[in-house]
Amino acid sequence: MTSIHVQNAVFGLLIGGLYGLGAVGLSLVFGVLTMLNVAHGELIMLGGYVSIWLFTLWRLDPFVSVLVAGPALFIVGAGLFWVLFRRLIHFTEEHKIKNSILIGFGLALVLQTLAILAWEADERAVTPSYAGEVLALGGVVVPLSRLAALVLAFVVLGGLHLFLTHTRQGTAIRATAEDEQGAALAGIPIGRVYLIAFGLGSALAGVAGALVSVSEAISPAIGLHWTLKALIVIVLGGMGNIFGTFVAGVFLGVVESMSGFLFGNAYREVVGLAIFLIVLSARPQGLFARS
Amino acid sequence: MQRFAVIALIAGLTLALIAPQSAGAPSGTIRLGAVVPLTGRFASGGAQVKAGYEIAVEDINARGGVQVGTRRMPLELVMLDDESNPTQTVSRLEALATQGVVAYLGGFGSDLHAAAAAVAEKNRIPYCGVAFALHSVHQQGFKYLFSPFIKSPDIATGIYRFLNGTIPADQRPRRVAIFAERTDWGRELDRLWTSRSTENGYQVVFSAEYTVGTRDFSDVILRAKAAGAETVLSLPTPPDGLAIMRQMKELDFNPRVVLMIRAPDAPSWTQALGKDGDYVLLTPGWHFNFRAPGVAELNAKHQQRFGRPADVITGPSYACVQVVADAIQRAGRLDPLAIRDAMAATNIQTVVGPVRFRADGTGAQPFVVVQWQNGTQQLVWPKEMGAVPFQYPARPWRER
Amino acid sequence: MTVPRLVPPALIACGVVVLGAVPLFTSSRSLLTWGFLILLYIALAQSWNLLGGFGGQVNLGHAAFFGLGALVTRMLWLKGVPLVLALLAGTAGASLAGLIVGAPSLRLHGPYFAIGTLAVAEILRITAGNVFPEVSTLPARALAGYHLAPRYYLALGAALLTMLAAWRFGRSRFGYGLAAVREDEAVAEASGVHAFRHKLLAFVVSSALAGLTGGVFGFYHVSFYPQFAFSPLWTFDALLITFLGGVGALWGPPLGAAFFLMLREALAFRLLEVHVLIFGILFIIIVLAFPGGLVEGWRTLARRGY
Amino acid sequence: MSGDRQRLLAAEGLTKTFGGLRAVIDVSFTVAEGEILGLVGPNGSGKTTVLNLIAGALRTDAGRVRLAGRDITRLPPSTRTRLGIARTFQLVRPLRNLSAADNVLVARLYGRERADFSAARSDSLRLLDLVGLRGKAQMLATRLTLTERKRLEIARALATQPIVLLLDEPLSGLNPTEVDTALSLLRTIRKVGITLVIVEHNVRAVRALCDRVVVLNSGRRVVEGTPGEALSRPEVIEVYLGTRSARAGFDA
Repeated sequence: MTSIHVQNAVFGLLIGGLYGLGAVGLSLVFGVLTMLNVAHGELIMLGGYVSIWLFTLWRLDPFVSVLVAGPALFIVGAGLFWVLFRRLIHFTEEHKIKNSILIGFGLALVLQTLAILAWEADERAVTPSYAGEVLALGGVVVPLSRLAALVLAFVVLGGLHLFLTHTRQGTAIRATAEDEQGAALAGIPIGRVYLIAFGLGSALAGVAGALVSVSEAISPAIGLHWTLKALIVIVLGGMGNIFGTFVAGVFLGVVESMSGFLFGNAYREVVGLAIFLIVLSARPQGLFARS
Repeated sequence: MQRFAVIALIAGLTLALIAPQSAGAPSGTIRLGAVVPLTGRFASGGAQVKAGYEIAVEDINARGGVQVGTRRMPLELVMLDDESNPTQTVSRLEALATQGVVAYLGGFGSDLHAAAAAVAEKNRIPYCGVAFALHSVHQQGFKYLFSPFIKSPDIATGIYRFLNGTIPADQRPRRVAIFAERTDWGRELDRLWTSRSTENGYQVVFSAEYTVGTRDFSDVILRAKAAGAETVLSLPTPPDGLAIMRQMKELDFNPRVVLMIRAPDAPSWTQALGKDGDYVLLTPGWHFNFRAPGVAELNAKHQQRFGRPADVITGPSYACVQVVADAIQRAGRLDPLAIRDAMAATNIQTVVGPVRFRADGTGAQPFVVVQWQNGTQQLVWPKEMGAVPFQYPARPWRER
Repeated sequence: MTVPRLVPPALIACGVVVLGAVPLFTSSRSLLTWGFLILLYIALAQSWNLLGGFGGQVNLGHAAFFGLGALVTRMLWLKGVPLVLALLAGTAGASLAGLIVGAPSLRLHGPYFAIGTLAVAEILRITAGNVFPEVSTLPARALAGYHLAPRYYLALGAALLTMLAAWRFGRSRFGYGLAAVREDEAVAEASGVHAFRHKLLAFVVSSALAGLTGGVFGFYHVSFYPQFAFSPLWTFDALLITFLGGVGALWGPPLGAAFFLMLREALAFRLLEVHVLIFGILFIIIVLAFPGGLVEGWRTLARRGY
Repeated sequence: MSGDRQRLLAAEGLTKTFGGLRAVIDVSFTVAEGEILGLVGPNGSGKTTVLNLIAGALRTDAGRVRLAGRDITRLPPSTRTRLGIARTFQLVRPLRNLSAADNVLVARLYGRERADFSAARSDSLRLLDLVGLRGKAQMLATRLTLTERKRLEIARALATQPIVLLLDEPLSGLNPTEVDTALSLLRTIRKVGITLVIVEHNVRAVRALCDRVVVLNSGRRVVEGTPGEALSRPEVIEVYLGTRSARAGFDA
């Protein structure tokens, strides 16, 4: 039975990687702008459709599509920020959160319906020729495409980390997240930083969506699920903490899978959430809070 | 000023939208009310239902409408979207009732149907719905609910009969695993499949429940594999079905037969899974190769509109309108009660074959098995309806 | 700009008389259903507003208490318990759950509290779905005797109760204490306000009224899965309506609910495939035009003399 | 009773550690009724922490706080307020979305002596009058200037009908004229019988106002005595050396 447990944990790890990547963008946007874009799940959905579209039209490999989905969603995100969320930047924190939730809700409805009109409501996914190939390690198999997705998630996060720590723009973003007024006094153009941060958050959603299309289904209605998961993951990891968020996502994925085995599949998410609450009561600021 | 403009815009829009709403049924048409999920999680199935209703109404009107007593009247379809939310289903059906509809047409999915059927019962308006197999809805003593669609008991018996009818006794996949989602329908079928197994010579070696929306089926699949299951019976929603198929491949679980109800219905199944979606069986209740009058015309119309023959749920939806129109004609007046009684006495040929209703409102529909073969849905049962050979056993993943 | 003390209750009373008379003049099921839904959403949103608006604690687990009220009330009622007792039991169950959930979760702050309560609600939702997977349909006998008017009046009662509670929350000593806690817990404590007790009491009252509203829903709906009443959509609708109307304002939820539902339904009846799209766009336009909520927008416009 | 008067408020061996940082170490002192006690010391010496420990905003790791002989160490801050300990905050924290009058009203409703609504309202306005904010009673607290907020803070604290009032740097950020007004306000408060504990940087003001001072450095009590004697002790001067403003104060 032990190899089945390990197998289970491996699958949990691979799913958790997507939870983490799906949440990182939301965390970045919240950390920098103090805005909660509840249409984040819909942006993931759009990223998924980019990959499906490219695959259907030109048989483009989904891992190549990531290179398109990221920039495409960056532009979408920047556009959305410019048209909608830009108006909120001078509000108080409370008003920013409140109004960003409202706008995000309306946006989610709009994007869902547009997706139905554009691609119909069917569940879609991408199955490249190598889907289902596995790496066998003893009695345990690791699906290659999903492993690649996890590795790619790491690469993207590493890139994000380098960008945030080693570039002017990245430093400006971090400074703004730390202390907005201070950053403004230091001459950082807050408006542009916000635009870039929102675009980056959306791009991360796009990348996550493209990777989701490899292992899970994409349909216009999946947004809510991903937004809810992302909210739980970013709180578990500590708000605004990028790597904490990713690790928390992986952690949640593994816990859910393991508990499926221990308590029956029907209660897997319940156990995951219960563990979340236990962590929260022991560490009220999340697992990896910045003190 | 900008705000004032917004207020004026919204107020004007709201008034404009509400105002003509209260108008009663214009004389001269027969109003059929349909509440169908076109957005939300059932939107995919809802689209197939919508297509069936629309094409049927068009066809009947093209033939001059329905004879009501001495007049021929066209059908008028009043369709609303319920966003896959049963509260909206109820409130919109109530609104339709006040607009003079003489019959309801149902949506998609058991929970929406269960809500809708009860509203029909309450409002005493006959209700015809397809695309739900939950039998317990029919055990409430409802008098206004009619469904020319296969139900769980038909599926449970039918699948074993199909296997025994197509596979020689010494090659039958007798060890069965059941993947049941934790819903009333999941439990209903789990129970029925289990109780029908022994009498047909099968043995349920593994049965597991999971919640809808599960992403990791590795524990379920590994246990079924460990139990040596040769047949998998399941009724997943589309995303769950895709996940199960992919993970069965990844974990190299090679059942000889996989039945999935609902998930492989949509034509997008093969786009999503490619050749990995082959060999899967489905029992959607209908198929475009089904031999029945009117199917060819329906397929032609559908081809024209959507570029493919009619989808599996579109046929039964089309039949629903046929049944209702026939009942209205026999009732001879636009009285919901009279139409109900006429519907109970239905005996006509439709695109899903002959329709007759049992006392509980279920139709005794022929049991149809469809298999995904080389990326297309092929009718494999019953033989007399134009079936192609059943591909058995499913080829192991490694050899595909 | 201070409103004379008795104006809100007088307005509430007028509203009750007018709304109470509606079923006497119309038997249109469509109209009564609309009215019912608007009243239900007023009660739901206002009960959320008690904690979320007046107390500043954004509870994303509100649906759990709505769902519990619906579940308990409906089960008891269908088993033959008199409706009033069933509603009371549902309310009591929700209050008890409010106490049990509130005590630990209110030690969390801001987003941690919000997402913590969301997790609690999701646990309850999934468990409810697992324990009660069967659809709960009214038996044919109950359907035969089904009337909308009593449901409408019950929803009116629930809406009235939540409105009165909100009015008291705005005017009483407790209300001032709660407002202080919302603004700054440390300052509230320094002023002598026991922050935790105030939040907990607001949480319990809010859950109790959500439970009552859920009970009314359980009595109204002809057929639904018990899990459905626990859906996070109920929380989001309550929150959106309150934010849209005006958070922490007595008239926010009623204004928001009327607006939200009228617009949504009106669009749904006119536009088949794009009604959600248009609704989303209009919703965003309204939010951008009135970022402080409709109540505040109304006041601004009134002051400018439009 | 006279013992209680001498020891109206007593800190006994207060200790507080944050993570690895020992912010307050074994600090003891007493405050007599009607007295004005100054808590002084350089930045980071633990003055505000001591104030927070007395007010209950922080829990002590060791030691006790007594009010009129009663052990209040385990009581939550709101209960301490109702027993008669009021406080202000170093960085003013008004209840932002409430009017100035309502800020004071809450404190009056929940403070040491309960009042009915109409009495509480008139009391609040009277207190706003005392601090010179009568004309801004209906203004939202966010819209007040910094000095007005400071005065509002004092009015709010007074509204709880305190026995002891803890003030955290009430004079910081004020210009010399405003400091004089504030000092006379504090003397008025003392006259009505309220005991004051003041954390303050402005040494000149401390000399002018306080009966006694407790000097803290690195979380420990260094010296206690009248301002004149305590502030001229060599160890205290050493503590303060290097900060120009402080030296200016000593030179005076």
